[in-house]
Amino acid sequence: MKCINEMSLTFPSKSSNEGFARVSVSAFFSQLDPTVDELADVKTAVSEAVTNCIIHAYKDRIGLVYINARIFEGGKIRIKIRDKGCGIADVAQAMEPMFTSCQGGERAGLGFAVMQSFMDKVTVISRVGKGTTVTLSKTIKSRGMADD
Amino acid sequence: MKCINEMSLTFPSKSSNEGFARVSVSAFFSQLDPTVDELADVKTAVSEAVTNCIIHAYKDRIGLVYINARIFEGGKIRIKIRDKGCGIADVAQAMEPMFTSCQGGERAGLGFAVMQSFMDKVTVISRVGKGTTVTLSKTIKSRGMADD
Amino acid sequence: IGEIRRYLRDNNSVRVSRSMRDTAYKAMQVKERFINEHLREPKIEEIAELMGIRREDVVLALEAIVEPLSLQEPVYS
Ligand SMILES: Nc1ncnc2c1ncn2[C@@H]1O[C@H](COP(=O)(O)OP(=O)(O)O)[C@@H](O)[C@H]1O
Ligand SMILES: Nc1ncnc2c1ncn2[C@@H]1O[C@H](COP(=O)(O)OP(=O)(O)O)[C@@H](O)[C@H]1O
Ligand SMILES: [Mg+2]
Ligand SMILES: [Mg+2]
Repeated sequence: MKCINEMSLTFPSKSSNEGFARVSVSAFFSQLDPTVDELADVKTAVSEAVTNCIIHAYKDRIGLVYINARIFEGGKIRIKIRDKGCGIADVAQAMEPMFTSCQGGERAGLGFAVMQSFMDKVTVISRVGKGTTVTLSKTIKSRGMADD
Repeated sequence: MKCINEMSLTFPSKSSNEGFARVSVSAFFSQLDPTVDELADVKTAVSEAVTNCIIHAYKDRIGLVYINARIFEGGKIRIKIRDKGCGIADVAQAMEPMFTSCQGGERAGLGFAVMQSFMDKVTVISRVGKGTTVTLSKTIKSRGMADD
Repeated sequence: IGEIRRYLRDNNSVRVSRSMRDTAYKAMQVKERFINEHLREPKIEEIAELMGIRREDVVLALEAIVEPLSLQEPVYS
């Protein structure tokens, strides 16, 4: 699978950076000229993954969030969202709809479910104390990329 | 000078990435709550610097462009645009209005002049064969940043 | 039939390029109205509030109506 274009983004896990990260990723993929719905799906999934880094991975501190976004031939896209935070002990459990480690009921536990329903594929690799990498993949049925 | 927020961005020097880089940087600085015009100045300056990496630094090839954007106390912002391209032999001459190394008249030679007029300060460090770093600084007279 | 319907729907979906241009024009209208009412430039946040969208999305949309890239045509000549 040939990578046609790529970008990497790093920022501290401040909540004020969530919107910026989401828009950066959408600006990058908008060169595929996706439909509004396709891009909204990607934005929502990225937003959930970045929010998880901010509120779970770096719970009581600020750490760096790393995003790598790639465009492959045929409109395939892949986004890796990585943190060096607390990690997830049981990934399968974490990905279950309605599971949340947050007390008090302010989180719905639907982040991973949303990512899975809006993207073609979601993989999570995590090590406790080391961090988590979430990989989101999708094919954009676009009119194709502008050449340069 | 205390750095409040920061982001780093890396992408290949394809012309299709120029718009994306510009949006990314402006989305980042939008947390300072600027007006459309204040943000447009920053966008234009960034656009010129990134364009220079694409067309001059990596003239006949694709190389990586590195952007680091920071927000300091008091609304001061600083953007570094770095390449590992051909470098500039005579920086003072390159920065002169109307100077361009491009033949044929399709370039106006006003990129640096535009950066200087839209930003408070522009510094250029370059080594032939090693690359160039352009640093753009400005104070955004905003209502201040949202805390988090 | 499901296939065909999906095909038609996909091909009728609004492209981001078009939708962002619409949002950007709306943002510029909101900006003009704000200036007339308040006699000052609105902050991007204020435009976002009036439009009911997020600040960064205003920034993203404004990109859609930016002047031709300096890359393609020298804008200042
Ligand atoms: N990047 C991460 N680092 C550490 N833990 C995470 C991360 N992402 C998700 N989790 C864990 O997985 C759980 C489920 O995540 P999610 O489905 O997004 O629901 P919610 O965020 O509402 O809790 C979280 O409650 C958290 O325990
Ligand atoms: N990143 C860079 N790498 C190498 N050379 C550069 C770079 N940026 C600018 N230059 C040199 O400086 C000159 C002036 O740049 P500029 O003022 O933007 O005018 P223009 O791009 O229209 O030539 C360019 O013609 C080029 O020779
Ligand atoms: Mg979540
Ligand atoms: Mg130039």
